[in-house]
Amino acid sequence: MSDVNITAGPFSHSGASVSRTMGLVMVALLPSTLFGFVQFGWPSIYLFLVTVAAAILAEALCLKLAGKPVKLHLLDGSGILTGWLLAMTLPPWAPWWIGAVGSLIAIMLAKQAFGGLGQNVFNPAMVARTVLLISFPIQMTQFLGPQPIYSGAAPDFIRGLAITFGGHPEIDAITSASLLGTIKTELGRGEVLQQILAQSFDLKNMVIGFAPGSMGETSAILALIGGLFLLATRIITWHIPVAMIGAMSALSGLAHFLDPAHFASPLVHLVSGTFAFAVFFIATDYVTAPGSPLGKIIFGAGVGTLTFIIRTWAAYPEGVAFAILLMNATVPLIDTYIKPRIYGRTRKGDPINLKETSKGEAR
Amino acid sequence: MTKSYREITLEGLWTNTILFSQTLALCPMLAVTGTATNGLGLGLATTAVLVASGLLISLLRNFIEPEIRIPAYVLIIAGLVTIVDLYMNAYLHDLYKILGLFIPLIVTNCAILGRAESFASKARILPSVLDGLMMGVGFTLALVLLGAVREIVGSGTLFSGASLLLGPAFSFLEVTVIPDYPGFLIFILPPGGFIMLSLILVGKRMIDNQFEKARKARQDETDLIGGHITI
Amino acid sequence: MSESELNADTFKAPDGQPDAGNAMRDRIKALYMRYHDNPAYLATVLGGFCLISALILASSYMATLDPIAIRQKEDLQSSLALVIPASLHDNDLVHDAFTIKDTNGARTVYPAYRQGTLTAVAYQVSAVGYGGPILSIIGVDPNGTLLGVEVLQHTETPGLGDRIESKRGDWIKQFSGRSLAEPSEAQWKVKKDGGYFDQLSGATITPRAVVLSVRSGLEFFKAHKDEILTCPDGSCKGNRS
Amino acid sequence: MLAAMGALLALGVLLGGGLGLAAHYLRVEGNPIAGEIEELLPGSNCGQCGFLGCSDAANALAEHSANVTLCPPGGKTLAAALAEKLGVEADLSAMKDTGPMIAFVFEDLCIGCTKCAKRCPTDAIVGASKQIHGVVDDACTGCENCAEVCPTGAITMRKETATIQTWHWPKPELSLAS
Amino acid sequence: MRLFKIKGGIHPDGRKELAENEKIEQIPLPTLMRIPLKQHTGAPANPIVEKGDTVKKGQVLALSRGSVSATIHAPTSGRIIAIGRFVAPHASGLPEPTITLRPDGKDEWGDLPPPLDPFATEPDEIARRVAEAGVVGLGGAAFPAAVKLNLRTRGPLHTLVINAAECEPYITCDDRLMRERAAEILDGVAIICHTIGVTKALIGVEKNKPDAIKALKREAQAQNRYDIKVVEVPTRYPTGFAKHLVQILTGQEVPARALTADVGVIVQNVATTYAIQQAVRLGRPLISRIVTVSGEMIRRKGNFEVPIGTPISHIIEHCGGFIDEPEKLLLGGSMMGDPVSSTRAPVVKGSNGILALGRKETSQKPIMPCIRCTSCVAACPCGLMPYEMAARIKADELESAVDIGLRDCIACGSCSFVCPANIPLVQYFNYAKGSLTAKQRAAHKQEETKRLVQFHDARMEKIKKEKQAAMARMKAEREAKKRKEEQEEATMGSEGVAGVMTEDVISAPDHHKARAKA
Repeated sequence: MSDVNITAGPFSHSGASVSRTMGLVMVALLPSTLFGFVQFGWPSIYLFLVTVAAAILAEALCLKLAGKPVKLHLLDGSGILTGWLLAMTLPPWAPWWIGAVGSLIAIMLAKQAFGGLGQNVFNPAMVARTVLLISFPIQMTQFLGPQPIYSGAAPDFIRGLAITFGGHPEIDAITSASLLGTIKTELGRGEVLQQILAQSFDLKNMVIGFAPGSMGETSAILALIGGLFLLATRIITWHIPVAMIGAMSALSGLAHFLDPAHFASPLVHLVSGTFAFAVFFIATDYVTAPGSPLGKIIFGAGVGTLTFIIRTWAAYPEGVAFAILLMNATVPLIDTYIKPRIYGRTRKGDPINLKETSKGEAR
Repeated sequence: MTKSYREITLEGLWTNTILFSQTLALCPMLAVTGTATNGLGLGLATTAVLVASGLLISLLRNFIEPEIRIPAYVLIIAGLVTIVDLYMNAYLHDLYKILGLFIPLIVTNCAILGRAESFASKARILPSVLDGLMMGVGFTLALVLLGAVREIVGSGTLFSGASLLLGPAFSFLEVTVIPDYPGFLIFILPPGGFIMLSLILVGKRMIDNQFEKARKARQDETDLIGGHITI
Repeated sequence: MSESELNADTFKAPDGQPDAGNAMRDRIKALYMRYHDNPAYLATVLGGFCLISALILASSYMATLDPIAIRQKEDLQSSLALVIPASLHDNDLVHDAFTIKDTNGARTVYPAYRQGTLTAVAYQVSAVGYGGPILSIIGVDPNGTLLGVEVLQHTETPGLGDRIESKRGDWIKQFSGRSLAEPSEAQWKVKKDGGYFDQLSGATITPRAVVLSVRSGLEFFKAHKDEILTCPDGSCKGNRS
Repeated sequence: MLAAMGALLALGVLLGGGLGLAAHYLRVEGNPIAGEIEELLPGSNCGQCGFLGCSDAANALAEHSANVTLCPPGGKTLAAALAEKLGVEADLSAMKDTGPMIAFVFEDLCIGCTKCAKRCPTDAIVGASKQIHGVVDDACTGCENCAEVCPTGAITMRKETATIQTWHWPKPELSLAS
Repeated sequence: MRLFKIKGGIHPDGRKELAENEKIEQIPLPTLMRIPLKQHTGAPANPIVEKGDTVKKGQVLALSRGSVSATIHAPTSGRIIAIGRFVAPHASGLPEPTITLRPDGKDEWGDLPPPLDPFATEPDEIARRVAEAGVVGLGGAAFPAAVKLNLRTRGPLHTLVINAAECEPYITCDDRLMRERAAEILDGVAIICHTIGVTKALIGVEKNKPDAIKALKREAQAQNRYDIKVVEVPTRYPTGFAKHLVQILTGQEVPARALTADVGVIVQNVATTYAIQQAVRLGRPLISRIVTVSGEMIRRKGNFEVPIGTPISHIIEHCGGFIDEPEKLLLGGSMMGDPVSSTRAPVVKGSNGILALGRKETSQKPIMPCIRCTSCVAACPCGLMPYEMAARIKADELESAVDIGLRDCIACGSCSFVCPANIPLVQYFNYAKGSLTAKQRAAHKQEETKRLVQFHDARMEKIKKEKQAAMARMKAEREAKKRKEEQEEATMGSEGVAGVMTEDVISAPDHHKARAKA
C-alpha cells in the first residue's frame, strides 16, 4: 500500500493488455501466413523476416529518439504486428529492400511521426503499401502463381536467397497477373467479363488461395478463419466486417445485375485481391477506425463502397488500400458527429423527454 | 521597424525562413522541388519578385491607404510577375520552358504578400529590399535543398537539367548520384514534397534545439560568473 | 498605419527651414487631411495604381510581343527537326505550313520540300494517357512510313510513364520505319493487348495512348494523302487555308 | 489592349471606392477584447502588475503591451487563460504554480496598527485599532498588499489550506511507468 | 418477470466467495471512536455536545443542518474527549470536523423515541422519524434517506425499487443482511411503500446470491400488504446503480439531470431499508452498519456489524491483521472504493467494506498509450466515449470533455477495468470534475472579490470626502480665526489650534456576514 502515489480506482482489472491484444491478432494471422509460406516458398519467408525485422529496428530507433521506454513498447507487439501485416500485403517474391523500405515508411512516417502507438491517423501498413505501390509500381505488381514449397518448380533455400536478396532476374519470366489485374486489362481490351472469368476464375481455388497475389492475401477462407477467431476472442466487433462486406456485396451485386458483361459478381469481389484479408485485419485496426458502433458501420460501408468504385472505375485494379486510407481520413469527422447515445439523453445530447418515458410505463 | 540589417539577414536565412519557419509557399514547393534545378529556378524568380515588390511597396507605402493595401499589393505583385513572365519568355526562353508553368504560381505565393504586409509596408526602402533579398535567398536555398534531397532519393540524380537553366557551362553540376537507381517515385511526386519537408523541419528543429541548449549553457555560465554580457 | 505616423512620415518639413515650400506643403497637407477619409480618395488612389500598372503591363506586352513570337517559332522548328531530318528539306517548314480540314477539325501540316519535291510532312497528334493528354509530333514520308515520333507535352507519372520521352529512353524510337502496313493495322497495339509494340514495364496506359495516337496520325495521312501530296510547293497554302 | 487597361482601371476605381465605403461604414471602435480580459482578471485592483487597476491592465493586455504573466494573484492558471484569450504563446514554465495564496497574521507579532486593513482592497482583514487582526480567508485574493505595509512583518502569505471540499484527485502521471 | 437491457457493463471476478459464508459478527468496542460530522451528502451536522460531556448510546451528538443533512448519534455510551479536526476516511487523508468519544464499556442505551406502528402513522411522521434517526443511503452515496422519502411530494410515484444488487466485487454485507434479517427487510419495504404511497415494490437481487433470494422470497410470501416481488437480475457490474437498476426492472430510462422519482420510482438500498425499519419499529438511530472485511491479504475475512466511528485499524486488528503488506488497502469495493490514506480513520455510515488486496488481485500494470480499441466504449453503461474524454482531459481541454458527456459519467470504473492499456480513466474523470468545480469556485470568488472591492472603494471614497470636508471646515475655521486674530491683533495674543483627526474604526464590515449566509 502506498500513500505517496495515490491512484483512483477501480482496483480490479480484466487482465486485458495491449500485448495480449496484439498477440491474439498475430495468432489469427498465423493460418494465412503459414499458407503463404507454403504457397510461395523460401523467398516469401525471407521477405517476411526482413520486413518484420526492419519494423522492429525502426520502432526501436524511433522510440529511442523520442525518449520513450524502448523495451516496454517493443514488447507491446504493435511494431511487429505492423511489419507482419505489411509483409502479408507484399508480392511474395519482391526484393528484400521493398520490405525494408516499406517497414521504415510504415513505422517512421505513418506511425511514430504521428506520436507512436495509438496516435496515427492512417493505417501504417496501408500507408506503406500505397507508398510502395506508387513508388515502385514494377516491383509491387509482379505477382506470381503458386509455387508450393514442396513442388519441384519451387526455388530451394539457396535460390530463394538469390531471388529475395540478389535481384534475381528469373522473376520477370514467371510473373502472372492477379485476377483483378487480368479483369482490368481484359475489360480494357474490350473483352466481355464472362469470357475473362471462364478462362481465369476458379472459385474453389480463389477461396482456398491457389491464385497469384500477395503473400498473405490469396486465401479468403483462411482470412475468414482468422477473422472469426478475432470475433470470438472479442478483439474485433462485427460492425466493420459486416458493413464492409455488405456494402461491397450490395454495390457489386447491383452493378452485376444491371450489366453482367462488365461488372464482376459480388463473389468475385469478395474472394479476390486483398478484400477478405483487409476486412478482418486492416479495416478493423483500432487506432484508425471510429470509436462508436454506428461510426464503425459507416466506416466499414465507406471502405466497401470506395473499394468497389476504385476497382471498377479507377486506374488501379485493387483499391482496398486507397479506400481504407481515404476512410481513415474521415474518422475524426465520424467520431465528432457519430457518438453513442448517452444514458438519459437523446442522440443530440439533450435530456430525454420525461413524458415519453412515462408513456412507456402505461403498458 | 527597428530591426538591424544583421537581424533581417538572419531572419531571412534561418530563423524566419519562408518555407521552414513560416511554412508558406507550400503550393509551389510541392510542384517544383522534384529536382534541385527546378527549385533553384523558381527560387531565383521568386527572389527577383520579392526584391522588386519590397522596393516598390516600401517606396509607395505612404500612398497606400490601409483600406486598399491588399488590392494594391496584389496588383503590384501580379504586375511584377507578369512582367517577369513576359520578359523571361522573350529573352530567357529555355529557362522559361522549364519554369514557365511555375512563374504564375508566384502570384499566389502568399509569402510575397506576407512580406509586403508584415515588412515592406512598414519599413524604409533599404531594409525592405534587403528583407526581400534575404527572404528570397533563404527560400531559394530551401527549395534547392528540398529539391536536391527529393531528386537524390527519388531518382538518384542531382541538378539534372542544370545546363538548361544556367547554361552549358554548368553541366558539371549534373551528377548521377546512384547509378541504376530504380527510382523512389513518391518523392518526386507532390506527396514526397510534404514528407521531405517534414523531415527537414525535424532536422531544423533539432539544430535549433542544440543552439538553444548551447545558448542556455552560455547564459548559465555568465550568470554564474555574475557578468552582464548580453548575447 | 495610423494617421499621425503618416503625417509625420510624409509631410515632415526639414527642421529649421522656413522656406516657401513650407506653405505649399501645408496646403497639400490640409487638402490631404480633408480628403483622405473620403471613399472617392481611395478610389482615385487604387484607380491610379491600376492605371499605372496597366500602362506598364501593356508596354511590356508590346515590347515582348515580337521576341516571344520568334521564340515560339524556334520551338516549333526545333521539335519539327526531331522528326524530319534536316537533310530532307531546304524550305522553312513553319513558313510553308498549311491546314487540312478533317472530321475532327483543322490540323496544321508542316511540309518538307527538297528542291521543290515534297519529301515529308509533320503534324501533331494526341491521345489521352494516364495523367492527361499526351501531345506528340510525327513525321511521315510520302509513302506513309514514319520518320520519327516525338512527345512534345505530357503529364504522365515521372519515372514511369515519362519513359516515352526520347531523352528518357529508346521506347519511342521503335516507331521509326513503321507504317500502317508494317505491322498490320490489327497489330497496332501494345504487346499486352496482343499487338506488336512493347509496353513499358509498370505502365501500360501511357504506351497504349501513344500507340493509338500514332496510329490515328497515320490513318489521317492515309485519308488525306491526296490533299497532302498534291501540293508541290508552298503556294497552295493560300488556297487551302 | 485598351479594353484590358480600361477594365483594370475600372476595377481599381470600384474596389477602391468600395473599400473606402466599407472602411467608413463598418468601422470598429475600441478594442472589444479588453472587456473580456477584464472579466478574467481578479478585479481587486491591487496594483501588483504595475498598472493602476485591473481595467488598465486589461487594456494593456489587449494592446499586447503587457505580459500575460503580469498578475501574481492570478497565478499560472490566469496566465494560461490570458494567453489563450489573446492567442499568444507564453512561456509559463518559469511561473511557479503555487495555487492560490492567502494572507495569514501571526498573532504574536500583530500590534493592531490597522495599516494592513486600510490597504486591503477587499476588506478581508478585520480587527479594530490596537486589536489583533484576522484574515477572512474567503475574501482574501492574495495580493500581498497587506504584507508589504505591515511594520512588524506579522503577515505572511500561505497556501490556502485544502479541505475535503476543495480537494480533488490529481491529474494522473503522464509518464509511462516502466 | 420481463427484464430490460442496459448498455455496457462488465463481468468482474466477484470474489464474493471470500466472505459470503461468514455470518455477521459484532465487533468489540474500540478504546476511542471518531465520529465525523459529515458522513453524508449535504451539509455537515451541527454538534450539540461539548468536550467533557458524557453521552449514552443513541444520544444525538450533532443535529442535521439545512434541508439535505443527517443527524449523528453516539454509537455507544462514553465521554466526549474532543471536538476538532481528525483524519477522515477519504482518499485525500485530509482532516475534517470530528467528535472523539471514549467508550465507557457499558454500552448503555439512552432514551430512545417510542416505537411506531408504521401503518397507523402518517407518512410525514415516519419521514421525520427516519430523519431523526440519521439514516442515510448505505449503498455508498450516503444520501439522507428521509429526503428521498419526502420525494413523494415531487410527483406521482408508482414503484419502489429496493436495490439489493450488490454488484461490487468482494462486498457481501448486503447479501449477509438479506440472508439473516430478511423479515426485517421485508417489513422495511412495506414501511417505505406505506410512506411514499405506492403499492408495488421490486427487490432487485443479482443472481449470484441464491440464498438471499430464497430468504427474501420466503418472507415476501409471508407478507400480504403490498405487491412485493423479488427479482433476480443478471450478475453484471454496475447493475447496482439506481438509474440502471430502475431501467433493468421497469424499462424506464431516467433523463439526464433528473431523479428516479421523476419517472415515478424511488430507489432505496436494502441495508437502508433495514435501517429505516429499525428506526421506525424500534426507534433505534443509525449507529452501526455491516462491513465486509475481505481481500487476499487480510487474515480473517468476514462480515461485521461495526459501530460507526470505529477506527479501521481496530477492525483490521480484530481480523488478525495482514498476512502480508497489502498492495492496496481500500474502503469500499474494488471498483468504486477509495484507497485508505490512514488506518486511524474511522468507519462511517457509507463504508461497506474494508479490502486488503494483494498484488495479484489489483493487477496494476504499466500505463500504455491509448490504442483506441473502444473496449471502454463497449463497457460504459452510460453510453460515453471514455477514451475520448480522457484524451481531452489529458490535453487539459476540460470544457470539451464536458461537451462529450463528462458530467454524465457515474465513475463506475467499467472503462478502467477493461482498458488494455491500463489508462487510469476514472482518475482522469475525477480530476477533471474536481478541477472544474474548483474553477467554478474560483469564478465565484472572483465575483465576490469584485463586489467587495466596490464596497471598499465606496467606503474609502466616503471617508475621503468626510476628511476633505473636515479639512475644509478646519481651514475655514482657521482662516476665520486668523482674520479674527488679525483684527484683534493689537489686543490679543495668538493661540495654537489643535486639529482633531477622526479615528478610523476598523471592524468586520457587515457585508462579509451577508456573504457567509449566501
